[in-house]
Amino acid sequence: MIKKPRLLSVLDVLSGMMILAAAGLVFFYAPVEQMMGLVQKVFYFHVATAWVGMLGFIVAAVAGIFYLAKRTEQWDITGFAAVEISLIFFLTAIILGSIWAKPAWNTWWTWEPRLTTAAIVELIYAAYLLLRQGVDDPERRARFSAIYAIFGSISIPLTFVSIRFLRTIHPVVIGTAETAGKGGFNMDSPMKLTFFFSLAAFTVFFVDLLWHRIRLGKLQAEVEKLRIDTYSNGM
Amino acid sequence: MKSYLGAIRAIIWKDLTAEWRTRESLTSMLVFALLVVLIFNFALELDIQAQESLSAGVLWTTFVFAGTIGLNRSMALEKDRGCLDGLLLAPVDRSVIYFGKVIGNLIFMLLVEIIVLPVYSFLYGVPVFQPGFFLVVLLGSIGYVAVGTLLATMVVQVRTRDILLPILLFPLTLPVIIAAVKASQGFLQMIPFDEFSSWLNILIVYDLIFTAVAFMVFDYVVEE
Amino acid sequence: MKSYLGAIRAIIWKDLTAEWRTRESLTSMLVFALLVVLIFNFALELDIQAQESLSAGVLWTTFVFAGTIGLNRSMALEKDRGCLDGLLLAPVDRSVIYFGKVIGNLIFMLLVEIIVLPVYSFLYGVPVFQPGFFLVVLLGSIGYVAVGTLLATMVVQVRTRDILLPILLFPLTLPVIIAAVKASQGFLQMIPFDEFSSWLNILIVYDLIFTAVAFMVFDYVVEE
Amino acid sequence: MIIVKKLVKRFGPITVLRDLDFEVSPGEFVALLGPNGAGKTTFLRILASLTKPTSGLVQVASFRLPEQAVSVRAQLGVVSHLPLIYGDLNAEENLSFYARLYGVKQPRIREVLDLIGLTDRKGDLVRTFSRGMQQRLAIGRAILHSPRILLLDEPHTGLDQEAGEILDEVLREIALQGRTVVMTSHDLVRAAELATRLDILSRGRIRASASEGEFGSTDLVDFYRAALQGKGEAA
Amino acid sequence: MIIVKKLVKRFGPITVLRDLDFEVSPGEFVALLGPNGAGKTTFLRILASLTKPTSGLVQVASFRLPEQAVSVRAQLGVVSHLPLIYGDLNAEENLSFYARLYGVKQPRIREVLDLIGLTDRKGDLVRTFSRGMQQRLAIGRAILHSPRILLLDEPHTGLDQEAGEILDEVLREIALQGRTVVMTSHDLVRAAELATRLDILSRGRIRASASEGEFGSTDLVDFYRAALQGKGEAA
Ligand code: HEM
Ligand SMILES: Nc1ncnc2c1ncn2[C@@H]1O[C@H](COP(=O)(O)OP(=O)(O)OP(=O)(O)O)[C@@H](O)[C@H]1O
Ligand SMILES: Nc1ncnc2c1ncn2[C@@H]1O[C@H](COP(=O)(O)OP(=O)(O)OP(=O)(O)O)[C@@H](O)[C@H]1O
Ligand SMILES: [Mg+2]
Ligand SMILES: [Mg+2]
Repeated sequence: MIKKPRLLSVLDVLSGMMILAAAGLVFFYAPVEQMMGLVQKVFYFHVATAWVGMLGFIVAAVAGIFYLAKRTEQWDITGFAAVEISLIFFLTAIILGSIWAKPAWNTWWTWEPRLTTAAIVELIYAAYLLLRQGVDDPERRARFSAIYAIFGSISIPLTFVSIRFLRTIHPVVIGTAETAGKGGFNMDSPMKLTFFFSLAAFTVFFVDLLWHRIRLGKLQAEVEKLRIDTYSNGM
Repeated sequence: MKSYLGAIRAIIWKDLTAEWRTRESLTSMLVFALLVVLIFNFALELDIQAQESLSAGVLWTTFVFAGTIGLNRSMALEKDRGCLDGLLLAPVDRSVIYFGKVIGNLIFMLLVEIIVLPVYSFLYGVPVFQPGFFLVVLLGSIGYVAVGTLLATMVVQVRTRDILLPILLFPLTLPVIIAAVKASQGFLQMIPFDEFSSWLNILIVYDLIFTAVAFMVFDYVVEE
Repeated sequence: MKSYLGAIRAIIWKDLTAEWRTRESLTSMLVFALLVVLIFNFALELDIQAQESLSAGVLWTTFVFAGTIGLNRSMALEKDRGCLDGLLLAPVDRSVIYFGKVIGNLIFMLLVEIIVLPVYSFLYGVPVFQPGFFLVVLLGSIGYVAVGTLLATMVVQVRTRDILLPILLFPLTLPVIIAAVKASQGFLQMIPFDEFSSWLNILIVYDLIFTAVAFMVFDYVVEE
Repeated sequence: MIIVKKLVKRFGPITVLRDLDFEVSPGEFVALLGPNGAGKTTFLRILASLTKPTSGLVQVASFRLPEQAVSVRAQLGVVSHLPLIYGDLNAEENLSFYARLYGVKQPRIREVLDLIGLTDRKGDLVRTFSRGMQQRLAIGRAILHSPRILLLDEPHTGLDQEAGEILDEVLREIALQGRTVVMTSHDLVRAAELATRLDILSRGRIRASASEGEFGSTDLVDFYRAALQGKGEAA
Repeated sequence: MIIVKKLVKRFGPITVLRDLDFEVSPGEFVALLGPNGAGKTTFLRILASLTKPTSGLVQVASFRLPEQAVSVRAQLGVVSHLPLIYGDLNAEENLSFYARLYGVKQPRIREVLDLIGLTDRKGDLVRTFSRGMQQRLAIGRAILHSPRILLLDEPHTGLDQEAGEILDEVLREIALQGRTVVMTSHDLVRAAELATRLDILSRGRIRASASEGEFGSTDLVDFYRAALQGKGEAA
């Protein structure tokens, strides 16, 4: 058994507290936005979950590179864990976005590049899971998914590129500042603070989850090894 | 170097000879391409006006589906009687196998495009005969085949190989496809070059990145 | 009679158990279906207005492609270790094998449709929740699977099995698909029933004819 | 039990079987020998009702083929080049599926699993089995419904010492029970040990036939050679 | 020629080879025996550089695997369970394709075709060949470039009397030329006839090893049985 590290316990508590604090900031500190009203509060979580999603996919790609270089099971577990978690976060981002879209654009979903590319990124990593499922040999599975994760991360920048090159109603904040795009809004400083704090909170939360998931992966590997021994002694 | 190119040539020669025997891949790709055009037509009841702006999209969807068929078949042949092992046992660099297969697959895909384009142009009166457009077709196909060959090699070693290729390949190559569609649209609709030249750049950049990365990781795909 | 139904049940049980092990067919069909929806979107830049009239076409194209994937995989499994021969050697009528496979395939296809429809309705705001429309989906799927199972059985015995199925199946089932598209359009666009009821009739007639003919010729497909 | 008269089978321009005559009485154990490409597999597939003859009379268990194929099939057990089992089911499920098709009771499955020595691995998916383990299961599948006639195409392929002996044992027992066996093989010695008759197929016909007693293990190779060169041509 | 130390190979939870030690001197002819699922095929694939070992040292022709695989491959001829030839090319084209990959001259192709007895059918597509004919071609493919080391996985499978003798002849000649051979087989008698050493693989290791002279054909089965039961356990 791997003992639970002290730092992880600390991280558990920290991430829990930060998420709570972020929620507190969102609902009690940040002002209600004038044009959109209460729904705008979704914004903080929408962006934070989307960010964490992206982060995980990039972690997976990096883990992929390390796996191919080092060939240690640990990197495969890391990559898989990152994708699994991010897939859920990213889906959450899409769902939150579409909850927001209903009042903002008067529709749950519209086919515009950012949303479509977001859906496709989700599909890329759903395909990643399918690929893993199709391979029995763990070594080969690790290799293939590492490669696929690397390619997936090459495709992601398009989601950022797309909103810059294509006409879109999905707003661009990062990089082009302030009120780019229709329906964007100015952030005053309590909003900014809340925004960046929730980004930080979700990032810590992500690291915490990832750590747990990696530990779980390792335990599973351990259990498998125990099974090997009982199994082959039985033969 | 000479034997390096010789080995690549041997692989291409082998693929072309086998195809010449049966002409299965080419005819299937062609028939399927025409079918996709027809299905679009039926499902969407395209008329000439609508065509104008949709042509690029329809054409690339057609190429992409036909391409998957070709890629799938090409790698299935390698796996059939264990031939991929045969290739891997040969004392040549893995990149020989990769480039040999990429070039073979590209030839098939281009052949299909060369036939589909005039037909489409004839049916819908779209002005396809422009060097710029041909360049886009070539660049798009290269990017698609570069990744496609890699993934097909991977998929063929997987239990679910019958179905996995399009699922893995389509979303991954979307950057190339979107860029190709946009650039094609530019040429087909006679939009001023400046307005869509950035798409052409994206296309070239993605081609380079995809080919380079695919080439670098191919080793990892074929080792066991 | 009891053993007749028992044998059909055994075949369905076997397909479901194997699928339950891996869930490969279902997930692949699903992911592919969603991909097709997305690709349409990109290629055609559909907006909500355009959707209105195209929904039926897009939906059926999606089902048809996803269906092909399912059919292909289902028969590939039968051929894998020669299992089809195993079935053919069993002392049961050929129709048992045919109906067993048809029902299994139909279950998979309907499951996929059950998931895709709400998603699609969510994405495009199309009013899919109508009993009449569900009936059309069921009827269309039956016709498609009835012919598809027959052809998949045929294709799997042919060397080019990786690619042949869609090429044979799409044109052949076009009557069913067109009728299904038209009838679906009627329901989705709230057109008065009288105006498109003839399409529903055509659909039913084709279902009957296709199933009957497929049933009758299945024997010839599996003999060597 | 099996009567074949003037059987012809063509694949396009190639005539594989030409005017082949062949007869097996109940309880006989015929080993079908012959060079590569002689048509042994093709012939067995015709007897198994899997391939249609081009012309000629084929009668198995007093039913005519291809007309009364269903009645024939209930009497047949077949082992072919491929194992005829599902990779995504485990060993037990495979047998239990075929049991349902043949109307066989469940206890028989356990019996067969014991016989082929796969009881330990009955819960493992067949696709993880080695070649020989799959071959064992294939044999189990063929004898599941205790068929009156067994058709075996090189059944010893891939079997190890132990499994080969088990198969020999099973075959001897089956022969003792008065069942009929036709088996192809390239192993003259083994064939001679098991069979009550050796038939040699070459150039489309049975070129020689020797009953138990007529063949001593010493002149087997000579007998086989002579048959191929047409000296033993009796038909 | 071949040195293997502490080789381990796992497929997920199953350990197929554990701490296997194995050594072959130049000119030796080793027959690798063992029950179904022992890992013979896996072991040969590792020697052929087709499968990566989980851990351990593997050295073939004084090159280390998997690092120096390309140099190893030029020295290797491999016959596997599958024929490794293209169904849509004819026999001659298949050989001529591999000849180009191995840098072999054309006249050698005719020589090999003669040797395997397929000169008559050299223009026919391989997919119309019977199992045994494909196996013959597979052997031709493996010896095309006169490799210094031959790895054969049950090479007699499906071969008829004549082809089996041809193969035996080829193997004897190759052994005479001082080349090294490792062959798996389930046919004890044939293995003993051909090989200079019998190794028995079971439960992940070489359990017994006997050199020419040590094994007389009488106690072969005993020797094999004893090894399996761990009595011959030397390693
Ligand atoms: C790649 C994934 C995504 C990222 C990185 C992302 C990021 C963002 C950011 C940074 C904003 C704030 C912009 C601003 O207020 O100026 C925003 C707003 C918004 N997003 Fe997203 N988003 C993503 C996907 C989605 C999806 C899939 C949906 C819908 C289904 C969506 C719906 C919205 C809506 C409705 C707004 C508010 C628009 C407005 O203010 O009018 N987003 N998103
Ligand atoms: N589907 C087919 N199409 C064309 N020719 C075929 C086909 N099947 C078999 N043949 C040819 O028929 C002949 C007999 O093949 P078959 O497989 O019956 O031989 P076999 O006696 O079983 O040989 P082996 O001992 O090698 O298994 C061969 O020459 C083969 O090329
Ligand atoms: N890709 C794989 N995934 C999982 N298990 C595998 C894989 N390949 C082989 N095995 C397992 O490894 C073991 C050894 O298999 P291998 O094919 O090497 O046996 P073998 O000695 O060649 O047997 P046979 O004599 O039957 O050919 C078997 O238990 C098999 O189930
Ligand atoms: Mg045969
Ligand atoms: Mg083996």
